[in-house]
Amino acid sequence: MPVVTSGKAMAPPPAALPPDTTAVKRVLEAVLLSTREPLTLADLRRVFADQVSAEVLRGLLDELHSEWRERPLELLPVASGWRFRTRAEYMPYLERLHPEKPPRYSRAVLETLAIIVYRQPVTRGDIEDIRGVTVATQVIRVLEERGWVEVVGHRDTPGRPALLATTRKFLDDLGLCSLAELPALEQINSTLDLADAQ
Amino acid sequence: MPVVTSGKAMAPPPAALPPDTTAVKRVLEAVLLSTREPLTLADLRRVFADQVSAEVLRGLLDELHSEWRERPLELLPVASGWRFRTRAEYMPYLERLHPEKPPRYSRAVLETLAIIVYRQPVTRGDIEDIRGVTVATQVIRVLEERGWVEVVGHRDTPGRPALLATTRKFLDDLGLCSLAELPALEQINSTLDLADAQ
Amino acid sequence: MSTSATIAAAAAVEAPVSPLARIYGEPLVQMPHDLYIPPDAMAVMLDAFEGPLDLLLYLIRRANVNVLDIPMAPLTEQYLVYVEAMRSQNLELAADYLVMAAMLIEIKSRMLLPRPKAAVGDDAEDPRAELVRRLIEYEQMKRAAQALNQLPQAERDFDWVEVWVEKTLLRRLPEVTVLDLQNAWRGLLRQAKLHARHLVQREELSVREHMTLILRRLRDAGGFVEFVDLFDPALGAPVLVVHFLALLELAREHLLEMTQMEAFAPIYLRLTDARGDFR
Repeated sequence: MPVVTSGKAMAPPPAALPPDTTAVKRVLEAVLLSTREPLTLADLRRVFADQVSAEVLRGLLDELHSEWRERPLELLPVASGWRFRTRAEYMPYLERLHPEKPPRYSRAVLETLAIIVYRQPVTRGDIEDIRGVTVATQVIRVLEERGWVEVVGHRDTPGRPALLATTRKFLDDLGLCSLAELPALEQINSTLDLADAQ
Repeated sequence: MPVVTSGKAMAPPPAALPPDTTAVKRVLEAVLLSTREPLTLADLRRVFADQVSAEVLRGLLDELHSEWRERPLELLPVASGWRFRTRAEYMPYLERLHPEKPPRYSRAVLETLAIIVYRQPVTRGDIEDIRGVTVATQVIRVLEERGWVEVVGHRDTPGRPALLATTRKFLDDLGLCSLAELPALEQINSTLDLADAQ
Repeated sequence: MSTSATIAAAAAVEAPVSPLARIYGEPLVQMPHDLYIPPDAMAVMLDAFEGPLDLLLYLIRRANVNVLDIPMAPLTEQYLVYVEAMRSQNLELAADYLVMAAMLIEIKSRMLLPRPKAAVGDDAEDPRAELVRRLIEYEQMKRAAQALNQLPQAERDFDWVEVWVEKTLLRRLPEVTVLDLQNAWRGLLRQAKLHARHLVQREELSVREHMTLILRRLRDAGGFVEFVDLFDPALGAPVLVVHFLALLELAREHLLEMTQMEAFAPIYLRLTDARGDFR
């Protein structure tokens, strides 16, 4: 097994652009597969000691994305960078290894989240106005603990209520680059037809 | 983007042995790539609801090992199971993302090295005379293993002690063409005198 | 009111006979059968609605009415039936439901009053406007929540990938700089007061380097090397001189042996320790 032994071998790899892009792609794969955090283009440039341009890297990331198309992982750009994830169809197998059930949220949590997502920044009072019910502290806490929602400030009204907004992790966890990628709000038909009720 | 619609679509895969082994291999990849801990054959059988025998799995793991031969990760059996790991040659790139402080040599090693550099060729006895303390075998071995110091002969005195000198690699690793590029000792001496005079 | 007929039909409210109960002063003639909930199912039903707006939306949907033209009387009646049913089950009724009940009754009352005439060209404010706005906004958020829930979600629908990195594969070796060596040497001098005994010159370091070069050359040759072969005239006079000095120094330290059979014969050199060398 080739063990990298000396400081020399540890020294930055050749400063020039590695001759073939395949080598660069292999390095990108190695780095992206072994890092849990999403990696930004700036991170990836650092991997190559800034010797590979962001444009080249972006092109290679797109190529990698295609190369992995038939494989069980997919390489995606999310809000905080590029990251590999398992494809949804493999989740049932993965779940057999992890007996802990993944979080499934109640309607209260989901509706609260939706309001924060589409109306941010909002106070708890705003959420209660829209939902027409008191919002339990627990509901907000669930979202904060997941790292999806955070306090981004306080409204300058009596009581200085906290303003809630979604985090980058929320976008990452939903595989999104920005809020603009979220489904648009539906135009509610003033006549609600029966089919909806089913 | 294909949207996974709900927990519903996630229904458990068919309990029977998936018809083609390629599908099984893809599942193995998905599971092994997304789990940091090694997975035992028992774990992997559980992934397939015990519908795939350990023998078949072992064969497929060997195939996967070969398929990944040219790739930046390697699939390895370790004591507690199978797991993917990043190949050693990619470590320097990964390192750039999370640089760590390099370790330091002890004073004993640095002084011994300095003596070999400036007084070469020297025997261990010479080094001990200068330092005034016994030189541990370990100290010399560290420098020899690093490839910085080697035996270039033996002094013709009782015991024929080995003569130590620095190597070409030492010069390379310090970015020097020749020892003459090192600051002259007289300079060091004079700065020392100056410093002592303060 | 034709719109109220729509909802009344949908809700299958029969013609009044005698009130079953009075709810908030409204006579309840018969439990609307699509709204009747067996008592033991009430707890489940309570959980099924996320609040008064959700319940109202449910009622409006069932009746398939235009949200912009809500028939307030039957809607209020049905809502109150539901709320009263919840209360009769001794369930802790959220204040939010009661607040909404009050709002519905208020709107219904205002609907009965003649609308104040607004300025020409202005639409009179419909008492239902605020309720409609809230219903539409809530409905929008409710659907957005469903849509969000359909997006693939980390840990539920996929896992992030993180392959094992074996840190020990990367043997970090200490780095040494020229400065480190100087400092080490300085420390030695200070400690042993060596600078009196070892007055070393820059040239001497070159000599020492050449001593090492010659030793290594002889070692690698493994036997005799001819004197002239040790010199490369191309390197210039200063190097040749240093090289020669190194040779003399090695001879003085008995590290090498020089032999010459007769005057002007070739001079041969070998390591002293190469005598009888079995290596």
